[in-house]
Amino acid sequence: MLEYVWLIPLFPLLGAVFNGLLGKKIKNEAVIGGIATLMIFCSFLVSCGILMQLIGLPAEERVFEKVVFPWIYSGNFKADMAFLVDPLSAIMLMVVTGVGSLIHLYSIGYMHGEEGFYRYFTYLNLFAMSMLLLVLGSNMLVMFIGWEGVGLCSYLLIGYYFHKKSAGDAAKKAFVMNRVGDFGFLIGMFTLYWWLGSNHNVWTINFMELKKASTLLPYGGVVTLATLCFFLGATGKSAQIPLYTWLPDAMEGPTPVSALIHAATMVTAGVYMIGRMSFVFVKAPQTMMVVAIVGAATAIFAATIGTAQNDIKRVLAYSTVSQLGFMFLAMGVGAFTAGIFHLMTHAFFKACLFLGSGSVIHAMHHALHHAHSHDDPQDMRNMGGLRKAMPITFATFLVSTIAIAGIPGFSGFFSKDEILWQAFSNPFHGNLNILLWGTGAIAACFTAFYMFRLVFMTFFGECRITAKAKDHLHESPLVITIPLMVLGFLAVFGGYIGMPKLLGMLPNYFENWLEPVFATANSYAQTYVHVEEHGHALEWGLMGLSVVIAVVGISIAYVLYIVSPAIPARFTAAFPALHRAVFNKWYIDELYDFLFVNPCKAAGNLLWKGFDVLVVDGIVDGVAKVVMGISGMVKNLQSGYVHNYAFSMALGAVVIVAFYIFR
Amino acid sequence: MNDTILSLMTFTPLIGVLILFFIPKDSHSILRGVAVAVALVTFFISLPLVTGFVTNAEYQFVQDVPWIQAGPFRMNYHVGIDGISLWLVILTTFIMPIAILSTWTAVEEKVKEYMICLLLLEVGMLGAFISLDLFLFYIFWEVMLIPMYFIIGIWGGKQKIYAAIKFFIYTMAGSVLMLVALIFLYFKAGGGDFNITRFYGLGLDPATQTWLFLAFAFAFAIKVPLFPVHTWLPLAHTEAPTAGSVILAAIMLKMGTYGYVRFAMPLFPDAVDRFTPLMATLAVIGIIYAALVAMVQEDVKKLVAYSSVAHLGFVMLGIFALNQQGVSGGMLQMLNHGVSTGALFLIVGFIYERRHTRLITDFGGLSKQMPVFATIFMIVTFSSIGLPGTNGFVGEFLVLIGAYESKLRWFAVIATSGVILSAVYMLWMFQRVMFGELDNPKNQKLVDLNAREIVIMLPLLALIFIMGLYPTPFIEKMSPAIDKMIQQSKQKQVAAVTLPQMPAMPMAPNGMDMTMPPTMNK
Amino acid sequence: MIPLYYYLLVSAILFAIGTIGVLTRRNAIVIFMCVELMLNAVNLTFVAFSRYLENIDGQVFVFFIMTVAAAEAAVGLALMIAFYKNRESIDVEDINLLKW
Amino acid sequence: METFAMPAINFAAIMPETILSIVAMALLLINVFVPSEQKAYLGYLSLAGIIATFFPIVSGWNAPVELQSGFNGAVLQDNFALFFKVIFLVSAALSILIADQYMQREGCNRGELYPLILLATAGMMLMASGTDLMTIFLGLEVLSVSLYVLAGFNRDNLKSNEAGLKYFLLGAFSTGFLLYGMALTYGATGTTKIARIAEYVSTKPIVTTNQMFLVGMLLMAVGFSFKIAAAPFHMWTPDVYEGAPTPMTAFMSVGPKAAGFAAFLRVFVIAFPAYRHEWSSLLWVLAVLTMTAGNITALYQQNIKRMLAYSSIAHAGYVLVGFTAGNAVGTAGVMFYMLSYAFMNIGAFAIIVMVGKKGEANNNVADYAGFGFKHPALGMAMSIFLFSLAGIPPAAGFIGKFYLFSGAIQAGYIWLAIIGVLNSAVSVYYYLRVMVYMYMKDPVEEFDWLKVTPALALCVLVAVAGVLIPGVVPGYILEFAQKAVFF
Amino acid sequence: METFFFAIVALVAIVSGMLVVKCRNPINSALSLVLTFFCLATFYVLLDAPFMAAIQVIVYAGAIMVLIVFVIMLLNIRTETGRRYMHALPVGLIIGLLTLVEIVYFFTRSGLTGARGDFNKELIERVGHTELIGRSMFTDFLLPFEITSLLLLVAIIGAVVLAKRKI
Repeated sequence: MLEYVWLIPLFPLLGAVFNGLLGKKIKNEAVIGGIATLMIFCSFLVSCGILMQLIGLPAEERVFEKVVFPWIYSGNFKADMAFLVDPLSAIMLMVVTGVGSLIHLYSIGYMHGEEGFYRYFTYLNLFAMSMLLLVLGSNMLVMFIGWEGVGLCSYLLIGYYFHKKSAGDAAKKAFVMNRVGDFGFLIGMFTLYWWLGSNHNVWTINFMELKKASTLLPYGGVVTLATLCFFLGATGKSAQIPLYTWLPDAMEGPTPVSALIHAATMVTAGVYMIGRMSFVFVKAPQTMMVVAIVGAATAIFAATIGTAQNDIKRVLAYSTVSQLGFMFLAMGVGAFTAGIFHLMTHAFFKACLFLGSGSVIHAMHHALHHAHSHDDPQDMRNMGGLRKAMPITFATFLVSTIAIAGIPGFSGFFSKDEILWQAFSNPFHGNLNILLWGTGAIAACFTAFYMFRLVFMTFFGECRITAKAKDHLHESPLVITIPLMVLGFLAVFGGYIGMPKLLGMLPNYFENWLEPVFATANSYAQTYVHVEEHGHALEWGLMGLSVVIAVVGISIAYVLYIVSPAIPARFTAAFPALHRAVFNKWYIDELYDFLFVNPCKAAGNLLWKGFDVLVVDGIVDGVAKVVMGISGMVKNLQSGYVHNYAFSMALGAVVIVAFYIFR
Repeated sequence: MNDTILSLMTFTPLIGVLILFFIPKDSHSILRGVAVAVALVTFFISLPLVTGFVTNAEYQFVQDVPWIQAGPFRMNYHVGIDGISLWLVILTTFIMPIAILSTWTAVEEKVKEYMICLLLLEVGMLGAFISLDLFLFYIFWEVMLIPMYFIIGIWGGKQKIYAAIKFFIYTMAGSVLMLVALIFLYFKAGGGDFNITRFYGLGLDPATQTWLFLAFAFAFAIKVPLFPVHTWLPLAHTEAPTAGSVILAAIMLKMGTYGYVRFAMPLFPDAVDRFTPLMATLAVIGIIYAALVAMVQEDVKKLVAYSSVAHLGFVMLGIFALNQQGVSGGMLQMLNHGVSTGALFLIVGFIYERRHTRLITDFGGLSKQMPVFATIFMIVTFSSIGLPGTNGFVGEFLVLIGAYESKLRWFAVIATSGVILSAVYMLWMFQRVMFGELDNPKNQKLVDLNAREIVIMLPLLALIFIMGLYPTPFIEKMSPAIDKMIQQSKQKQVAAVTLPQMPAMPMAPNGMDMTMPPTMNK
Repeated sequence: MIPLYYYLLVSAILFAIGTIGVLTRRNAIVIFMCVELMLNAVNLTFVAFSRYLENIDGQVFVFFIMTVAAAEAAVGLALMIAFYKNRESIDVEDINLLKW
Repeated sequence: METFAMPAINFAAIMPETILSIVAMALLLINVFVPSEQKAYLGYLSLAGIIATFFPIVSGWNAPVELQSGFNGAVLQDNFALFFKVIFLVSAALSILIADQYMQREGCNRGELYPLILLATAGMMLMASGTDLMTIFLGLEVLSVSLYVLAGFNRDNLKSNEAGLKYFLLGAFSTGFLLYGMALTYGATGTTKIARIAEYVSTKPIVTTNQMFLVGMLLMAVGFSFKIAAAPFHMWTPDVYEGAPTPMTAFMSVGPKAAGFAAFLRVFVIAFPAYRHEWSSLLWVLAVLTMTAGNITALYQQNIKRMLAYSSIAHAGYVLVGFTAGNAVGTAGVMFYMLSYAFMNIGAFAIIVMVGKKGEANNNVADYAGFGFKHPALGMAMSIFLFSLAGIPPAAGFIGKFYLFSGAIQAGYIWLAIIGVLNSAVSVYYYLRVMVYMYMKDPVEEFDWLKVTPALALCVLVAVAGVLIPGVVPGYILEFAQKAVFF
Repeated sequence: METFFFAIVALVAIVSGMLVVKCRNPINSALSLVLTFFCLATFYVLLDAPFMAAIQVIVYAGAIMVLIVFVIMLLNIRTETGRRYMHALPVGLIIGLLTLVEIVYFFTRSGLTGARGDFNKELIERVGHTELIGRSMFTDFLLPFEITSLLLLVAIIGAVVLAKRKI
């Protein structure tokens, strides 16, 4: 089966090509959507096969590299089009193809009747293909294809409603921000390549070879530089501070896209990349610290913003940012497994949440449409009490929310708690740990708060739309709800494969599974940190604490939005500035416009009108003008009078002779 | 066959010109047909070059016949190609038919003269790429200007005359200095013939090399165009008819970079060593500068023009990195730029033909009206941005990594940030043209691309992906030649013969070993 | 016998006078006369040299110069007449149709 | 009384001059019987004479020295002279070809035209082959006097009168300097035979003791510079060229210049090797001044004849570059360039003759609007001439420039060469301007009056051939030029 | 004595030369030019060149000047108004004087270095100046002599073409 790994990206590609070329002819949505879903599902099956086969192998042999064809060979630089299968990529494969197939399926229902249906599925398949390349890439360059490819597809999908200006802007913003990240990625790659090559004559960008060669790398120094660059790439792709602003805007895209790209898969690429290169990151303690801090900061920062948003998807978007922050926190504290674990669980419940919101929006839209009302179907202030109207959506949504809030027994709990514990107990950052843990904890609290705020505003209380529209509210069709249910199920039980040893009911399959991948990294870690043992009591305590935190968050939400909905209003009235700041996302977009965008345009104008036109052309045309001017003057010497001519001749003669007198 | 194929290829268009002379000037379709046919024939003649090319550093398909023999001078008709010129030649023969096809409806009057100019242009360009004799090269180099001058000046836009003259004199000013340097070099080399291989590794003292390099570099820099002397390009591009811009961008600009790779650098290694920082600086400035300026352009064509300044900046950076990656990246980037920017100009031409405007503000939401066009446009845009999987990426990446591992590291870093900017201006333009509301009524009755236009674009699109996903054949054919070139450009010899400097003062013959003081009495 | 230099001096002076005349006079004929004066200065130089070098070539040259002067006089005056016919003047001030 | 030593008369040495003079005189007689509207036949006869003149020239090539020199060293018809004689003949022939139509149009087609041209040509030849200051001077006078007449030939046209008169006055003035120079040289060396001057100087320490010699050289330089229209002695050129009848302008822009260069070269290179450094630095300055003045001023011109006049000044500058170099390459360059210049310039003038209207009308650059498309063939010919003048390959003009500048560079005058090429870059502008009008402006005229007589067509054809063939395969002619170098 | 005579003649020559330039009326200029010519003729006699003196008088004073005067009469040219004359005078004077100064400067730095011939007083007296001239003209300088014929021919044609009323 491993031999056929190349099929995995191929299927979606075929789907994309098929739909791209023929989709316009085939009007039949069933065929288009069917083909697309089928293709991604095929890759899912292959991935399952591969996973099985890997499980079959002994732990140390679970690495397989497949060279498809040589891509760029130039001098000592070699980059094959090659795929790497190891436990890590296997996990990702499962997530991407699995969640992917569900969302494809969902989309068939959700996108029903959209014009450019085929375009949508082309892009979606294309995305799946790029994502799989990213995951499977056995060297940085192949990964980079995927890396940019997903960026491209997210550009296309965000700009799917291209006639909306906001969509176009969001798309461009997303791509450019990602480009900034890619800049980092490239520089990081160059640095590693060049340093290893010039110092140890190991010219490679292949992960496995790098892993072998990583013993040659020093601690800190150039590695810090390289890893920081890589991390910049990660922040771009995974919407971390400072490059997170594109993700909320990306909600301009169709909801399934948000679910697939901006929650489950693409945005986690950064985390995956760090995991993939853990052995390098671990060698740069400073970078680890930066990662951890940025992660924690993003987690709390985004969470705060999330509390004040009224657009259902935007709330989810910020929560995604925040959750990604958790993952980076995990990476930063060396808890790679936990990070990847959270990545997976998050993929489940966040996808479920997005799809749920999608289903809600779908319903709302439908209802408002019938009611000829122009209210925003995404604005939670228009919703409320939907639980009766759409029970399945409500149920799945609720469980996912509980999961993300971190209530024990749900997938989110295991992963997030693990991260918090590691943040507290990791050997890397010394006293910083408390801070990291604290931030994480508060962020978790906020998460619980705004997620339940969302649930309460959407599904509880009184329905705030016109009665006329209300009659048209009803549950979405099966093709939409089936994925919801599957994901809901996963959101609940997906976490059990990674249950902490502490609870000891099940072995931590997940950790054992990934252990070989991160072995090297951990071994490096051993060399400069000493892991001090923490008592179980402490761990228990913290676990309890995090539960309490979650509950607190939930109850606050309950108080504010069920018991006495008046308070928020009063609160905002009390602190208008604060609320406005939070509501306007701390004005970060404006800041960036002020700092980067406008200066660039200004510089462009200046250079163009100022330098190009004035200086360079000024000189060029100036010379021409001067010459013409001289010409105009010289020609006047040709006065037409004989004695002037004679004079010039005589003068010439005199001067010539004089020259030889005085020479 | 092997030794005549190059000449055959080069002068087939000339035969075409002769044929065109005898076709009545108002039977347009015949004229166009013949022109395209000739261009295609040329292309097919050029194909055996690829198949027959043996991958090594030698010049191949060489033809060397004495041409001028007078006094001390020996000029030969000495042509041949190696890995460096091979692909450029192919690019030329490949682009030409497309360019001619693109004018099918664009040019309605004076078709005959137009076609003649195009074919003459092809002769000039091919000749310049295959010449192995400096003098011959210079001849072709100059010959190229004439038809281009007419193409811009006669069939151009509003400012056509200004643009044409500016183009001509700018280039002329550069190349005449090159002529002086060329002659000087010749006498330094001690007469004989102008075969470039004689000039390689000629132990000139650094001072002389500096002067000569400057002269050559200036001429080529104008053609590239390198940062401060690029201002003729946007003008020429905007004013030229579509085919003109396509050829200008796709092929003629390459003359400059090719000149560096073939002449300026291998001939004067010491000078190269000395001027690398300067050239790299200019290249990098060009990248950033052009990107910034492109961002604020109102005219699509001008924007694309500036974008090609940026791309050529990458090329320059690559070739001055002077290592396998850098140079082959540069060479690839030349080809890529030829393909994608050529395609971009064609695209601009398409909408210009439909709307007779190129102002971005006049467009918007075209995707709705012309989906096929949108798709093609998008692919080309992304290839020009350098998205992995398209041709643009491979070249850019190799250039950057090459520069990074050479001593131009920091330049590489800055240049990489150009990658971001390129995304900004291209996507912004794309968005403003293709996305948004289709509000302008004129745009609402736009028709999508017709068969001919699609046929024009297809080969380019194909190349975009082929070169992006499987560049190996291109790289491996050129790499031996590039290795050789790097060897020549890196060697730093002390001046074998100590010769006096270039005279700072005008008069007083300096005792060049060539000077034969004439015996006055007879 | 008179030193050569005297002759040379005289001829030089005459030459200079001729030059001044050409530069200052307005009447084409007078200008031509001044040119004749210059030529005569040259003649004097030639003859003087040929005498003091005891070498006859110079005087032969003078002979030719005279011929030339005659020929030029003929043609020049003809030109002036032709010009005068059309312009009613031979003032060089008026010979200024062609300029710049 | 002693015996009378018969001079070493050798007609072979002056055969071309002889033939031309005889033909000229014959034409004078025939002229009487030819009605005024058929003067063209005289033209054809004179062409026949010119063609006949080619034979002694061809046969004289590489002739043994005793055949070359004659008249006690008054002439020396070596390859150098022969090459220049070819140039003169070409320019004369081409000018004669374009003369008739113009003269008809201007109503001054008088038969004396052709004898005058032939005699002028004879004068040039004497300048080129003269080795005695007297011969050179007299040849120059024959040339000048006939040119005065030719310039003022259209005697009913005020401009023509003016041109003739100006040329005459200034020419006479310059003759004064030339003669004074010769006189001083004679005084310093006691001979007028240039070869003997050099011998004598090489034996005696004249250079150091006798400054007179130097002044003599300088004043001769002034005299010759006037003939070749080198700045600052060039100012007569534009006026005369503009005023003179167009075919005569064509004629005198090439032949006399070439003759001037021939004499200039021979005298200075042979007679004044001792002062080589002095005169080469003098010529350096003159060259720069001439090129620059010519080109700069030409930029502004509206009248195409005047523009070409300035451009011809500039071209004299380029040729001076080769002269300054003073080496084999440079000198060969001078010869090759003058030859190709004959073709391209007279070709251009041929077109001007065609486009012009009666009374010197329609001679402005702007009058050429749309010409290129109204008359594609002529337009192309004109473009070829202009490109060649601008020195753009593949035209003879480029090869010529290449050779001239190569000479300069070989001699180490790098900066001179650089200034030269920059000048030619500047010159491109005004040549292109004509093409801009020809091709890029919409026609205002229909050019319906324009008629292409066989003679003109032949002239243009020959000119195009003479520009392109040497441009593409210059080898042979260059080889001749190399062989013609007399040192 | 001889020197004194020379000085007188020289003075006259120069003064009359100046008059040529000075006189407003062309006729006066012409006459003073004739005077100069006579002075030059005198010099030629002093220089043992009687033949030269003769043709100087005949050709110059006789032919050329007569022609000039005739033309002046023919065109009855009015005298110049002084404007341009005065205006150009300083410049002309400066240039002319500079020319003079320079030439003299160089004369003072040069000697009579030319190749000596056998054309001495004794020979002249024995053979006769005219014959000597004639001899060398028809032997050494035959070609130039022939060329003068061409020159004159050209002059004739020119004069006819330009000045003859109707052809």
